[in-house]
Amino acid sequence: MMKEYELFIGPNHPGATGNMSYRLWAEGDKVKRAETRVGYLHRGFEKLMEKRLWMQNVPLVCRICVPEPDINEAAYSMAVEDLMGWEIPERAKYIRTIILELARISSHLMTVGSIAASLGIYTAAQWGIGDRDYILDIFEEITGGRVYHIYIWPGGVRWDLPKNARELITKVLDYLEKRKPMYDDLILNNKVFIRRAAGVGVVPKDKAIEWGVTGPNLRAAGYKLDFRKLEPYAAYDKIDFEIPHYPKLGEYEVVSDGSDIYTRTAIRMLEIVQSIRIIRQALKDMPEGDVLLKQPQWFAWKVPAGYSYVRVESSKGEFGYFVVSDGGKKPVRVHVRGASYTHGINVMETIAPGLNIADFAPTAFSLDVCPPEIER
Amino acid sequence: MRQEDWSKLARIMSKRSLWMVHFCTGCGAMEMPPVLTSRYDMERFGMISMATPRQADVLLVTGYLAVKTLKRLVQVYEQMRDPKYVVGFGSCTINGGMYWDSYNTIKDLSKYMPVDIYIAGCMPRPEAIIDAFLKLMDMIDKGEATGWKKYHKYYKQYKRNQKMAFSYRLDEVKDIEEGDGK
Amino acid sequence: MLVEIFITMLILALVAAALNKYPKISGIVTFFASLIPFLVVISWSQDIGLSFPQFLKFFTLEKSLNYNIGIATFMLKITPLGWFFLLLLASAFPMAILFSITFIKKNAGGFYAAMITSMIGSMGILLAQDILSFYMFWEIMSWSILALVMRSHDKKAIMSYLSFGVLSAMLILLGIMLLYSETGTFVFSEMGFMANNTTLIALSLLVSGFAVKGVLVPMHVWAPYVYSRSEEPFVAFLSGGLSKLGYFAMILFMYSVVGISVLNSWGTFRDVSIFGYTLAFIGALTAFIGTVLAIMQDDLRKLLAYSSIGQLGYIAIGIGIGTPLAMTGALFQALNHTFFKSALFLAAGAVYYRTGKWKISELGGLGYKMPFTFLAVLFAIFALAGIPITSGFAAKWLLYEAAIQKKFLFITPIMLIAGVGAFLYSYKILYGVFLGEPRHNVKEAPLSQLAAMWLLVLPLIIFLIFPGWFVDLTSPILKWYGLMPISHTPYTITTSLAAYNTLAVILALIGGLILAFALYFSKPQKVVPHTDNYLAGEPPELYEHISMHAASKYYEPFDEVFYPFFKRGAEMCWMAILKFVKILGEGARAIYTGIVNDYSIYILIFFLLLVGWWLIW
Amino acid sequence: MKAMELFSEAKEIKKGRIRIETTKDKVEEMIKKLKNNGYEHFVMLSCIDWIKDGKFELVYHMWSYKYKEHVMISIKINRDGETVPTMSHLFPQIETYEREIHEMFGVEFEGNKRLVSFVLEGWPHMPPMRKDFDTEKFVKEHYYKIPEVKEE
Amino acid sequence: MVMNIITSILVMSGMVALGFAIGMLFNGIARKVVARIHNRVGPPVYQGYIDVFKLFSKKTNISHGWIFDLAALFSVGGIALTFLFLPVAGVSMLSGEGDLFLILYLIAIPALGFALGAGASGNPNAAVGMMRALMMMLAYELPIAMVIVAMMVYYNTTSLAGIVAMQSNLKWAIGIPPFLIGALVADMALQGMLMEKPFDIPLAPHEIATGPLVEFGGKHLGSIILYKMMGTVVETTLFVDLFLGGGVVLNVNQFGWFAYLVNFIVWFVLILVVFLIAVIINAVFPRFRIEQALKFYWKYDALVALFILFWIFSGVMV
Repeated sequence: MMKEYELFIGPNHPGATGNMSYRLWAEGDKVKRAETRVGYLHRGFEKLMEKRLWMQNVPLVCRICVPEPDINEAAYSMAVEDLMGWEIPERAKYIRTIILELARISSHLMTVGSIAASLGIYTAAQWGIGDRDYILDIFEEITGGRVYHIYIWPGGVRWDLPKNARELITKVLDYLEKRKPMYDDLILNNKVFIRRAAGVGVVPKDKAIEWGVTGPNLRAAGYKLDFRKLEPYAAYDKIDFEIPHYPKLGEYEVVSDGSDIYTRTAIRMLEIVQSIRIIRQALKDMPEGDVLLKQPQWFAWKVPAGYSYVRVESSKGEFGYFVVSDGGKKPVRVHVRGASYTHGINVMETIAPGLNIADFAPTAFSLDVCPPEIER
Repeated sequence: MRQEDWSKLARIMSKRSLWMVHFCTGCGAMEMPPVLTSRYDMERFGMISMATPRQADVLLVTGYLAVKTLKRLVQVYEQMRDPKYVVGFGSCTINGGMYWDSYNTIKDLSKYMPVDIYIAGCMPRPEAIIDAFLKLMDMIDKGEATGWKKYHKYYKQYKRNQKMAFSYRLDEVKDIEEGDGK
Repeated sequence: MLVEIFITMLILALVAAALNKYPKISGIVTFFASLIPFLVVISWSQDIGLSFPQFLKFFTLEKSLNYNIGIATFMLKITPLGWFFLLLLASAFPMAILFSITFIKKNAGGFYAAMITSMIGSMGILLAQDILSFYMFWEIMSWSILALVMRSHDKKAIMSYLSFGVLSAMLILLGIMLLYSETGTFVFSEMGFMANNTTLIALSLLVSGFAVKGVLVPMHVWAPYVYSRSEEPFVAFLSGGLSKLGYFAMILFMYSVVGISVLNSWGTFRDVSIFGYTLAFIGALTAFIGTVLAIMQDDLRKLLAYSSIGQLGYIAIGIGIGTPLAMTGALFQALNHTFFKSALFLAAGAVYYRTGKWKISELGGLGYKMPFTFLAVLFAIFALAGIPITSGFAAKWLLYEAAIQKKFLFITPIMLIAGVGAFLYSYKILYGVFLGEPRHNVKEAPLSQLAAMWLLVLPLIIFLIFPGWFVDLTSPILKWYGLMPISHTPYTITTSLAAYNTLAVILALIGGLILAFALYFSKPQKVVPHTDNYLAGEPPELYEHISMHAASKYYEPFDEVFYPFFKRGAEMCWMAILKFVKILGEGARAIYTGIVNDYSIYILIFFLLLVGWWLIW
Repeated sequence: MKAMELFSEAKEIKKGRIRIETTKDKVEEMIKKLKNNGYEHFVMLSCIDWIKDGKFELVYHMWSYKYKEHVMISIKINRDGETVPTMSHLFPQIETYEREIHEMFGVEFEGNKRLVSFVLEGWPHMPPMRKDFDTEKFVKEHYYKIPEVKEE
Repeated sequence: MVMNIITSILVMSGMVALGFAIGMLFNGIARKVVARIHNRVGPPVYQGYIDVFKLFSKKTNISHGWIFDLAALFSVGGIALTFLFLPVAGVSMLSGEGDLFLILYLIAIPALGFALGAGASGNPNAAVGMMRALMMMLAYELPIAMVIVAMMVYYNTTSLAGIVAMQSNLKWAIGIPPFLIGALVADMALQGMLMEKPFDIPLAPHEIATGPLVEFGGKHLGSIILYKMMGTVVETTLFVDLFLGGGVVLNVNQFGWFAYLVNFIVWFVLILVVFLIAVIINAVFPRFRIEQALKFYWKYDALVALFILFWIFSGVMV
């Protein structure tokens, strides 16, 4: 007779990070074994994209990762530009940077809120999601959509920023900077939070790269690696910013060693600060000019044959698009590498044994597992 | 008091205390947090999200449904207690929306479970969601939100359709066992 | 007449042993034999000053019996204290036998014979008025227990019982010898002596010897092994009945033989003798340690064994404090423990009888399959945990009151926390065995087993409503010791600190339930199986089997916090005692190796020789 | 060492992107070699259905944080009946990629013990990512043919 | 005689009804306060009444058998019973018939009933939640038991009504230095009793999907929620009775019905304040793990309580 009992975390469970499920075998209060179960959100994007024209795919790709859709648009556009051999206007690069960083802030705010909420600070989630809405307001002003923007296109961005964009964005950034100490008091400097989060759900440093951990989770493990610096895209090569990484956690006292819930949260909080800095610089340095390459016949593109792999640094980690073209009107293959693919399945399954049931959901939230990028 | 008065009172009360199932079936779930939190605050109307279907009154289908999710959704729906209401969220639940030719998503939710109210859009704005819920409250007040009765009445048909979708093959589904749902 | 009763029981024991091949008939014969002590107790009820109706007086028995042999006098006499404990044993004993009729299948004759001899020994202990007969019957009782423990064929259990039995016997013998050398007489009533250090040592030796039977820390080590390896009806009687003999002996020697004034002369703390205070503290410690260890167990019998240790600790607290409140509380706890622990062990036996499993993590969901067993266990657990739905609460309440009355600031919180700990392991039994995922398709326990359990649970419910009746029962004892019985009516008990009205509780509970019911009834409802549980939306039909019973390592976080302390503590205790005991055990084994089966016959022969010797002289 | 220096068949398709075409028996060797030479981040395993040639192309993507180089090792196998040895012992996440490709394309990976269903559940038809699986036709024959619930 | 009984039964049922009403109101107030902390409007304060009414008006009720049903009965019945044994604003309904020990054990009746129901559903989430709930109980009982024993010894009575009577004329226990610290210790324990963060471990939605409540719905959930709501009133009243003189400010013999009115208002304000402190702490803290809670109570809280015990001990000895 089985000694362990089974717990399902998800799909219909507050501790599930979206529509996915973890099947846990537990004994007492300890997880013995875990299995990630995905496929609840599978829409067959890659199949659908093979059936659509290059341009028709733009509205499709942004649906792949819901909390941060812009990186999909950016990566897809960059892949197409790469195959086409286009160089996009300078202003468009800066606008892309601004949009991507705004998206990063909104995603991080939500993630930090969810991590805190999964440990019980619902106030943090309420604040985080409430403040994220101000960024969505900016998006609405710029692009017309709250969540899905379809703003970044192959060849640049759809249209220029509105006239009052600078004031709007600066206002929100000022507000966020004002709010940050409150978040710190509530979450990262909260003694109970430190007790719960430090040293829990550790991704060991020596295994992190081998397991395919990327993004903030990798930086929390102690690597100063960021694709915005390694392979600069948009306007990141012209902008000065820092990569927060363990153990340089700035004002947060280092209470843990390595990538645990606490450091992962702290890194995200610090990245928000850096994003604010990037946006301010981009707004200042942004040149005037066109934002979109003049390309006739949007729907009759023929993309030259070839292989292209393009990666962007999303709020969750490396987000890659592998696009293969045979010179036709439709892509042969678009393969999306979501950062959660490794975080959600392999890393979670490996670090789960020995975790407390109470710590399982916070660990999943702090790795920022997003199921739609796993199964697409 | 007469029976009708009681049920009228019960309807008035239950419309102001709709508890939702916490189930993000699709990308529409992204607009649920803003609706529930400080910006739009649905708790003003007594709406909160509950952890389990046993405790809840409203099933919110937030977006496209993979067949695998539909199985779970039916399970969740049947575990809820009457009266229960279903809200279809986004274009995908109406006709498949963006994924009209996807092999893995169902195209019309009302074939598989009774939907009381649909919200159009991809994705619907929070204001639209609030409006839909207020309409649902209105319907409950008037006694028009009778999807759960419909599910009992046409249980066999719903069950057959669900089975057809689950098996991915229409020819395999022949007979459906008796029953009237839970 | 007393001799005839002993001889009748002996003959019935022989008959039972002879009917070895027919376990059921043997059991029925023993059942009749087991009723004799009960009848005897009832018939004595008036003699010790209780106003029972006349028709309960079945036959007249002489109250005492004296025989002289050369150097000493053997005296048996019924005293209020002995009567009370005999009542407990005599009520638990027939239930254990009734249960065994269906339960014991292998080698039943020996089992029944040994059970009866152990009862004879206990009767002798309770009636003894001099040290020699006390010691003789004590040994008879101990050896017949050994015969029953031998039946488990478990080396660890036998060895631990044997070594602790020998230890206990040695301690008692030493104490007796010291007492004799001090006073020059064997008869209790003639032992008027001074308060000096020899008496203190003698009393300490005796009490620690009795503590082995009464499973007080640190003498408890044998109990979990023996309780968890032997047959259930015997364990029920051992834990429910025979363990009380240790406490009986403690009361006897502390308050009858030595006397309260002598105890007090060794020093007092808030009007409680230091000796008593120490005993109370050890009792509190026992309650706490037993409870904590019980929480950690997975084996149902081991859990019950540790919970026995925990609950028996309360009796020691009461005896130690020694005020009328405390004594009443201790006796009440002894009564409750006899009934609920016997019932629990029998229920565990019934569960084993149906499922063949002892591990809590392997059981589950029997509540719907064995509803009457479940209800009996539920009531027994209410009594154990002290929930005021059975008499269990009154006993604990009296002890708390007694401790607060004496301003015992440190014992009371320990008692309280041990009481809360009892909820934890009680729920482990309830959830692990009777609730949760149904895993066994079994029938309800046989009628005789059910009857045994329910007859044990019944007094708990009666004394819930009328705790005053119980106080009536104990007032002769208090009077005998020159203490004032506590003030009471049938359903209220009043102390200097507060009052407790059971009728108010019961009526309010009924009122509350009516209120709840009014809110509750009317709507039709649908019963769903556990397979339709909330599994975070996963449909169970997609899986072959989803294991949903979380009973394995149930209090795992608790274990994690406490295990380091207790592991070390228990280990050290073990090391110290085992080393000492191993030497004794080796010696004992050298004598007894080669005897394979059925110790009871040897014990019987020994006993016959003894009785013959006694009668001739 | 950089990939260009390690393998003669490597060719640079643009800055930081290197493509190696090889055969399936050499793959394990290559990945091991790359892993030991600074290409420690396994990015992903991708599959392309070249239906006209009757081939599947498996692409192993690896990245070196040190050299900032992305290597795509590409092998071609027959669409039907050809198995590929698993690489999941080299990087743990390859197991999941192989599981997905097995489900979506029907490629068999020898030695991978976990080729159980991943995204789909009870899928009775051809693996859906193959080019000859027509999703539009499937949708029309399946979902649109499920009848509406008729109210009497 | 008969009139007396009828009057007392009426008074008691009235008080129980009042207790439930206040409990539901508290639920609404708590949600409103938390909503304000969250920067939102929040539900109306009467939301608790609507929720309970709705739960009892659900059409079908799904049960897991008769043991499951026992839970609902015992929890509502048991908590009403406990409330009757508390002195409320100086009005002692049955509090003369039992003492503080009885109350401590009576609170266990609804908890045990609830535990039975949760276990009977067979859901592992419920079992884990119940395990945590029982361990929480063990954890917070130690400090609170020490403080209560200290008070009993100090006032030389075990009766709660007696303790309240000793504190009349505004000689509240909180004015005595050891019990001022004791009140803080007990307030920490109260946080656990009320299952508010950082001690809401048994319910923890993100971990075990509301734990024991996982299978409850409809009237079953309604009963349990009633129990929880009344539980807040019972536990805060216990705190107020112990440390704040039960809210008695005016002598009933002197001022008559006016004193009752004033006392009730004071009692209500006091329990509201005690409850709101718990709610505000709840809003800004994450929850502990269960072993951390155990360590917190047994290490820090119990140590302070032990200090109080020694304080009282030395006082008694002198």
